[in-house]
Amino acid sequence: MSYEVKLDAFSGPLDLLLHLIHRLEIDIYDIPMAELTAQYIDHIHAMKVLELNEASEYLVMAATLLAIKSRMLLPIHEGEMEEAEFEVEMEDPREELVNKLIEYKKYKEAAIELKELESDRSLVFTRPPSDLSSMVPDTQLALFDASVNVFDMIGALQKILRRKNLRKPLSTRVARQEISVKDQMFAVVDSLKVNGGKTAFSKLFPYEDKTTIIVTFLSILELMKRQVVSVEQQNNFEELYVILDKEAPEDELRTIDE
Amino acid sequence: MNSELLMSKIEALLFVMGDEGITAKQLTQLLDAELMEVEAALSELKTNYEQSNIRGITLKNLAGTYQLTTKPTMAETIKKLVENPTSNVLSAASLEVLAIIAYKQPITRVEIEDLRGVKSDRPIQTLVSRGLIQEVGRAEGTGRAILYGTTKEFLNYFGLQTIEELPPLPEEALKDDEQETDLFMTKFQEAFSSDEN
Amino acid sequence: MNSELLMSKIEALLFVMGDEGITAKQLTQLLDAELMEVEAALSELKTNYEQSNIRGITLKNLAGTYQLTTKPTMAETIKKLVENPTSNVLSAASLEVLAIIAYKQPITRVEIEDLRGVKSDRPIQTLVSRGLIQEVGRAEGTGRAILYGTTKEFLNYFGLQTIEELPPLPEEALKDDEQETDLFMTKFQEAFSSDEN
Repeated sequence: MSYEVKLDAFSGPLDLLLHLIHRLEIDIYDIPMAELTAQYIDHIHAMKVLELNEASEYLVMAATLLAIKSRMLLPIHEGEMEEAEFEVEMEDPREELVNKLIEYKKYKEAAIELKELESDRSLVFTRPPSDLSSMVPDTQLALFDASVNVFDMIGALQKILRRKNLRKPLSTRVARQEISVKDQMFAVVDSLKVNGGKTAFSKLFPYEDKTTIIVTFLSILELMKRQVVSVEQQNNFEELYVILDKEAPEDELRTIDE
Repeated sequence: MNSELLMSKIEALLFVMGDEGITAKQLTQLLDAELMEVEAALSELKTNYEQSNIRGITLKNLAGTYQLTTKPTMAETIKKLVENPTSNVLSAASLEVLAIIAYKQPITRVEIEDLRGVKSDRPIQTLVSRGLIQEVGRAEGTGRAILYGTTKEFLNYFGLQTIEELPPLPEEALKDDEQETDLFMTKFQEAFSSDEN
Repeated sequence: MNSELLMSKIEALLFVMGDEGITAKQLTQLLDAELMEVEAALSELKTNYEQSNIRGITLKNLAGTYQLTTKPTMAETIKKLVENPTSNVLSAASLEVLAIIAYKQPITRVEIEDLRGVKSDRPIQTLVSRGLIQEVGRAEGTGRAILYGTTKEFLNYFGLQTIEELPPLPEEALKDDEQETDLFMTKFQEAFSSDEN
């Protein structure tokens, strides 16, 4: 059988075993070792990009499975065993593995519940505390609780990051939605017309924010490509001039898909 | 203090404290009110937020402190402000490690790795740097391994008031499992004894 | 959109924007609504805040930017918050500044304020006077802004031998978001200089 298996689809050999047990509809309390071992080994063959330190853990598990399988195949001859040995043999060779799988499964399921909580919580937003520092004497500002430790600093950083996430985009993203290259092509054409069909390149950028500057630049490139405008420069290091080559390019521009 | 005034003062304080939050006890001190009054006002405020359609905010108890938050139904609108809202979710491996720590704390790295059957130093490091777990002590014995536990940020991150609010581990299922194992072992032994006879 | 829903969405957006506020035009874009609708909703919200006795907050319009603030009548209550040593709102600001300096040193005040999104000169001053941070040099370029770093007292305070003992942060955390734009601007400028040659 050949199918792609991604390493990061499983968080370890126990996870892979649980996946196989589920997929093969195996009774976890009565694992057919030969089948499971074969499937497991197939899978780790298919996992091409095993990282070295994790590969060893998957291989150790493969060895464990093979050992259990072979112990189960050992014939038990009547009367060959001493009483004491019999006690040892009484243990199902699979028992330790089964216990491990069951214990691991508990936490894997708990992790799924955490995932749900994480996703519920991500729907709820809060705000930074108001800055009240102007209302107090300096001495009170850094009055740390005696129990403050380095982990509290990490907690403080997490808060900053959450807020930053909310803060940064409004200026960039809303601005980005505000103007499109197409809109800006019209704006460039308009300002060329106002200036008699020719203007200094730098005059076309009366903008403060980077996004608008970038969009304006892209719109000039697009206009050049469409031969609506051309750019000329008399000598090195002199000002670039943008010249409107078409008298009424608006109709053509209106047909552009954004 | 009349209850409307108390509610308005609580709203103002909650607003100012933002994601820092404030406890009911702190509110009693600041407002010179009884705990019962404060709790009644908090609960009435919450009802008011929840029942009013023009309110986009509500009251939540996170990690033991009261905070104003936006209502979950506002998420779509607010996410328009956020570049990539899902980029920061925890990986499956990190969540597994975190689940183990949350339910078995304090716990060492070796115990975690034993449970998962795989090295876990990287997820642990991620969780420490995300402020979700921290060192809470050292194990006895040689090596004095670091013991990990969850933080207040953990509660905040998962929207919990206290650690007790975590859903219970599937212990019930486990008990059944154990019974089944016992049953299995009995049958197994029977098979053997009959072999013997 | 019905006007109650619009009001609740506006309240939620105003709330998360904090002291930055938001303009009516930005609201129309985020909510996909007409300016007139938005302005009507804003005015209705304001009336609602002003007329309800249980509200401690209200809506303020400053130079075209709308923001939520506490009502002027709440000033006394908020002053108590500042005077009360058990409220952690003040040390929280200092702790944030300290955390940024610890992980990003050497760093200027402007960079700190950029990360936090609020003025930070006072917390910086206090941390200097507490001996937890110090001037460690000057930034290049005009202005030669002061660069801050942590002190030996800082290590002492947090029980660290060296600054490397701080738990590591995830790599993407606190990274400069403007890198991409800057990269573009660099290329943009390069393209021009080569054009000119």
